[in-house]
Amino acid sequence: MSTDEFRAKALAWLQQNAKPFDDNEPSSGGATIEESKAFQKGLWEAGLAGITWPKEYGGQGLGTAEQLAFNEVAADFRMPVGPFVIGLGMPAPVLLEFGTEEQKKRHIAPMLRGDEIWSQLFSEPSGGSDVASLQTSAVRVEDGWLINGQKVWTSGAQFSDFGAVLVRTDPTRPKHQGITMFIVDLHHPGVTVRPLVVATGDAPFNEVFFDDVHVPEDAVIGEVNNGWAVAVAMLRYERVTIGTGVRARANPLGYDALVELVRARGLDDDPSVRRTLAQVYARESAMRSYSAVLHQEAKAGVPIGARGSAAKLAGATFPLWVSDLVQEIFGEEIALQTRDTLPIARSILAAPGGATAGGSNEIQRNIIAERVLGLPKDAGVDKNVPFNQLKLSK
Amino acid sequence: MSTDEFRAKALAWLQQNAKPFDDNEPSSGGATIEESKAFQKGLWEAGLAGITWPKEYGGQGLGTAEQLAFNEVAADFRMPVGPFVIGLGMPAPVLLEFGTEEQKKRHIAPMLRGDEIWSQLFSEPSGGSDVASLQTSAVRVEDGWLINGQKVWTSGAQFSDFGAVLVRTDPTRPKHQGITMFIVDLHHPGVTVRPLVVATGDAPFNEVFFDDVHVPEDAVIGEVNNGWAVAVAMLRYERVTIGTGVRARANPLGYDALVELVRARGLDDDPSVRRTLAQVYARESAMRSYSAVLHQEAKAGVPIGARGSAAKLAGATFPLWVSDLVQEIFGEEIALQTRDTLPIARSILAAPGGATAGGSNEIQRNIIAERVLGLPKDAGVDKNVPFNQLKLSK
Amino acid sequence: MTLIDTDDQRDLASSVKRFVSGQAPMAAVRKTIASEASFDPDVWRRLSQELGVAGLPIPEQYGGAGASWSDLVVALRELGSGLVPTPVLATSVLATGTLLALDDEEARATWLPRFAEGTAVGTLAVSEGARSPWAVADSTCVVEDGTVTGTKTAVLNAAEADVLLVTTASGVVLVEKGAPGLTITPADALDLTRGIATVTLERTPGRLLAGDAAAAVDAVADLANLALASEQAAATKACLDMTTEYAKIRYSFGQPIGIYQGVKHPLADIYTDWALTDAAIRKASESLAEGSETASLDAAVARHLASSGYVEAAKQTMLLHGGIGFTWEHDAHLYYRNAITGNVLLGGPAAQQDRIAQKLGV
Amino acid sequence: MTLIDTDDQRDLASSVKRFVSGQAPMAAVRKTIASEASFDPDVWRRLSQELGVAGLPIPEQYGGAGASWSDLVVALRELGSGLVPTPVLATSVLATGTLLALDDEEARATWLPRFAEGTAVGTLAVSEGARSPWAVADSTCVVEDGTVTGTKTAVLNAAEADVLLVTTASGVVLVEKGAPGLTITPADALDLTRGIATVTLERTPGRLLAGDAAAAVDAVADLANLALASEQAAATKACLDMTTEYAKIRYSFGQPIGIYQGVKHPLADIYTDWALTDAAIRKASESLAEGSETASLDAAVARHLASSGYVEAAKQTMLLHGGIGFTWEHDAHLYYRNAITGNVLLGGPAAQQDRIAQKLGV
Repeated sequence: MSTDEFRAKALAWLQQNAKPFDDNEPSSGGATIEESKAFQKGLWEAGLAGITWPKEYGGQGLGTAEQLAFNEVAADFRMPVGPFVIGLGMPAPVLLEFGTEEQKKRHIAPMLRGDEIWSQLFSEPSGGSDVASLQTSAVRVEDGWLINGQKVWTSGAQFSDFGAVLVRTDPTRPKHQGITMFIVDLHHPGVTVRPLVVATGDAPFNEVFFDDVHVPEDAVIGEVNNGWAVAVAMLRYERVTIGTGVRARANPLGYDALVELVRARGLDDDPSVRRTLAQVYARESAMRSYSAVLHQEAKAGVPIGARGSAAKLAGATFPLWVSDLVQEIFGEEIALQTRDTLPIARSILAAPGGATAGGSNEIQRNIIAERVLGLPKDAGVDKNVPFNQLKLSK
Repeated sequence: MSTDEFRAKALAWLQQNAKPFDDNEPSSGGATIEESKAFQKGLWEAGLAGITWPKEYGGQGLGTAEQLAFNEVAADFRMPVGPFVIGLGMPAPVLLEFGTEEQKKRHIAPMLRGDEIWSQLFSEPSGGSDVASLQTSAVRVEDGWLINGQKVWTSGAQFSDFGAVLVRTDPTRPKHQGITMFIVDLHHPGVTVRPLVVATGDAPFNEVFFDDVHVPEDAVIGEVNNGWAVAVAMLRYERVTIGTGVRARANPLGYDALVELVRARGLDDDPSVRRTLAQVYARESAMRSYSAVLHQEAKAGVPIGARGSAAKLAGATFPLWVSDLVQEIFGEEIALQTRDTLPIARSILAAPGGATAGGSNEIQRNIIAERVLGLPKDAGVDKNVPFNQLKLSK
Repeated sequence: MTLIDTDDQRDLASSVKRFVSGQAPMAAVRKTIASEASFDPDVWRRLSQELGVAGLPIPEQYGGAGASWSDLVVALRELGSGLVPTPVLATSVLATGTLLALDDEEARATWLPRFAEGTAVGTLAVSEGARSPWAVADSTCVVEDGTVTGTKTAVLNAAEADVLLVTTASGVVLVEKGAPGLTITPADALDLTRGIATVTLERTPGRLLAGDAAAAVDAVADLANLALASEQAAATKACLDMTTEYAKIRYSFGQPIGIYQGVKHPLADIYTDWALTDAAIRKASESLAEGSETASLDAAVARHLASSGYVEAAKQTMLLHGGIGFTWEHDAHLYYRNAITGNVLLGGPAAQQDRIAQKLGV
Repeated sequence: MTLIDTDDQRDLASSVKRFVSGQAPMAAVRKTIASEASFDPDVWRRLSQELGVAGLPIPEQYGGAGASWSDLVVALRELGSGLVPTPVLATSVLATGTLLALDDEEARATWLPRFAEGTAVGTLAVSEGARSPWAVADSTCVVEDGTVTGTKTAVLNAAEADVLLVTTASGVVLVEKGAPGLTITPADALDLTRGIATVTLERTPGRLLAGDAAAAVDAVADLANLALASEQAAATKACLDMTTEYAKIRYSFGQPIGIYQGVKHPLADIYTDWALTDAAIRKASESLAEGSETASLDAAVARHLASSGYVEAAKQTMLLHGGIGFTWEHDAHLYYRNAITGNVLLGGPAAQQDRIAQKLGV
């Protein structure tokens, strides 16, 4: 099948099975888990899931050209695949890269078929941007390991079947060298998932507690005490996932949404409001252009390196900046959270969290300074010290 | 004589001998060195110089009340004492604190009488905010020391008779422990003073080169290798000197000057220009209020500690911030440097230098964070290493 | 002009501070937030009766302490620092300030004593939307046959108010709780520590008060600016302190995060802006107390700096706390909500700058 | 739409880069600055004749390369990076763009070939002050009896121009060097690398050119925005690179200053803003080359971001270099002067935002 034929096939299936994207509808979809599972199964049955992945694990064994063709076509459809984004975006490629033959056979196809939902469990309350300071521990027991501790900021844990969990397996080694990644069955009775309410009042994440959770020996992804390398690989996949933009219209702090409200209030006559909108448009438009440049460079084989951090930093600081501007434009309406301005107010409250997810702005600035500009790395005090001798947050 | 009588005496003398301050005149005075010397001599003869200093060294032996009374009265007069500000503000009090009896006898009275002009020579090209990394060296020779090296950012060196010069006397000790402060006769043939042209095109500072400059043993202020403590004391006096504000009208980037130009152009009808001016006024006014608060607290015996650094930081960032705003207000006029906007353009160019003098903004922020807020100090890598094993700028 | 607290003010501050930590700590504030009420009436009554906070600016003849506005400012500092939900801004600043600035002895004699003892809540219904936050001469509220008709937005504590002072083009109208045609619709307020409502009046009976309404509202705007600024600067300082403490105990990469300049420098900037704002408030407070001709200007300057500085400080508090600062459990968002609300209430940033320019005579 | 340089553009860029480092390095720029001239005619002639820079946007029929504006943008990047003083903006963008957008074959045939070979300098005299930087319909310059009378400000390379295109309410008038009544007063320009002058015309003979002046000037504004943005973004990058290199070799407290977050973070912010700006310029460049309907908008966006980002980067370059960055000897102030000038020239920040809003249809 040629790429064009593949594109046509994908388009035909999507037209049949998915709703076209509508900029005016909120993006949050609203499909149930069951609907998502059914959709994912359909995708797979149509040969549209795991496009570039090996056939032996349930993939389609096709090339990048087909993947790009699918992405292009799919951009116009609302696909209720939310619950699978993490699993297929991070644990699955990591399993393909680091997993044993058995692990790949056991998990990849079920994920593609929509039968298994996965989470990623790295962050801990005391860790923040310093993920490698994690304290959740696993000790060797007969037939495997016993995990105790707590993870946080876990998306989708409440409906996930498995988790890729990063755990400290040797506290006498320096922090990066005593970590192992495990496959954990989240239905295990020792696992407690609790919704985490955030500043907006929503609970988009979970806290996950591990209380004597037993996992077998073959639950290790990669090697024991080599989990940091696996995690770094997974975080690289994460950055790709985060980089994928949301449609502009969906952002209440974006130009499209703001200009609509401004017009509805007749504020488009006010020169300073017009100038503010111009600034918002300019930066938003440049962020889009920058994403496009990085995309085109990636396609052309130019290494992107750590430049994605600049996109992340720009994306994170944008809503924080617009937060101030909308207060000037809409004044008390923001505080009253009217039907119109409630989404704005919620986005303002969500912006600091968004800036923190995937590494704080400070971390992004360090990455840009060190890896893009080549400035010297801070020597660091924690690189070679045994973990159990390090100072940690309580 | 009561404080009120003293005040009256000071006022009478100033009315006779000094011109009242005129906000509309540029502040730069324009007196010659000879006129300044004569004025200073007159001040001293009238009993108005060295008010709180001991009589035995030429001071008046009076109290803080008299000093404050003088300051109050003097604020309304333009006094051509520029060349003496540094000597009387920094080396003189340091000599009083650390000098030998002979040094005090030899130098304090001549300074007060206007016979000796002094400079302070600490900064070096490779040092910046890290003053203690200085490389100008003195080696012991018969009958004293031989100084070689270079200082920079020296005010008034071209008309100074003496300098308080900070020099490395033992490079095998850690950086703070091998420094000595010397009294150097700047008329020595081995001393070369060269004007330093800055971004504005002016040369308000000098570079000073020392080429085998011999100084006698008794030129040491305080003790050999204890010069850093002396320097710290002097820098404390410097901060007091820098903190003394310039009149608002004299600042082309201040509200008073800007509103005049705005009115002349009829821009006061433009709401965004009005708002910009409001912001400039607000911050400038708050800076004045903060200075007043610190003054009143100091008077009331509340320790100011490092809070002066907040005043310094605010004062340094203010013109940098207004620099952007005036470009919005006056547009191409700034680039054309018309008669009206030339002072603005020069102030814009001078602002980064002003922010750097007396410690960069970054250093001020560190001081505020560490000494006011109590955040932990960076461990530092250079505290206990012998100076000649440290990495230095070229 | 003295810019440092007097001994009496220091005493007042520590009494209120003690009261806040004992009777209205953050745990109690969260309880109030979780309840239907927008403040704890018991806390307000005790603040008024035991500490005399409500009556500070009320003359002795009406049962108040007859203190100066700068004393109230000191009390507001402590209340603002702890985000204590009270009707102090509505009652002791807006309603009291309006009654004192108007010339209606009957209204004063009726309401000020009750305000002072904390048994009645008053408020000023003045805003008619973001673009008209201080509507008087341009008000669309109409007085006819002893009734008032119109809509007011962002009215503080309207739901709890025993008396509403409603600005109209004809003057200030006094409307009592439960009057016919009076509808109060609580807003889904961003700030969880303030009760805010929209008030509609449909031929609601009310009494037009004697006095120059425009002048009174202009004077009250100064009081509101100063009062809000005082609350905001104190809350800014609370945010700064909270974040500084956190930066000392939170470890990242083996060191407390407060050792990194990426944390130090924003905190130093917040401290500097706060220090300037605090000084500006002290200046405005004294100007108002002394009746200086720059009082309006100084109050607007203080408010402008306090509002914008607080928004920045609260935002940085959320950011520098990382993930934890983004949780509902953490207090950072309570401050951020309060900061944004204070920034846009009773005239947003542009209105504040316009007022400075106006008072400067630009 | 391709947003990365073509192979041809990469070649062009490296030729110009080589030329700059060989023939117009900073030492040569400083020599030009110290001289009376505002650019080195020899450098301009060679740039035009050996590298064909001047003629890039000029159609082949007039002796140019007939390349696209995005090719000129690539060359401007290299020239802007080194602050090379040339009349490229005046001649190849403003004058050439105006002649191409108007409809006057005679003027094109006379001047474009000379522009292309670098033997004539042209410019556009359009500004009538900060509030009227693109004066056409509202111009106060008057055409009468084949002469033009009025004053133009901030005219680039007016002193060296062989031909000035003067906008008037009646259209664009072509005035030649040395025409009677033409007075050129060089400004005491902040930017030491640009020649800028005020031009007064007193019944100066000139020829009214055929074509829609308003439309032509609007089109030229896009070209100017893109061209300036390209120079500015490149100079921003030069500032960033210079400061980054300095931060690696300058030691303070025993470590290179680039290790401190207080230095790292502002540089990371400058990099990020530059990266967005560079992308916006690539977008605008393509939009213009393709004749996209968003071309004006994209060009204004690019200019807005480039101008403000450059001012910030140049300011930080001075600051992060400490005392050394404040000396005349250091290049930082040359960039800062250039940055400020580019920010206010041909429409300052507000004008740029207004243009974006206008092109957005807000």
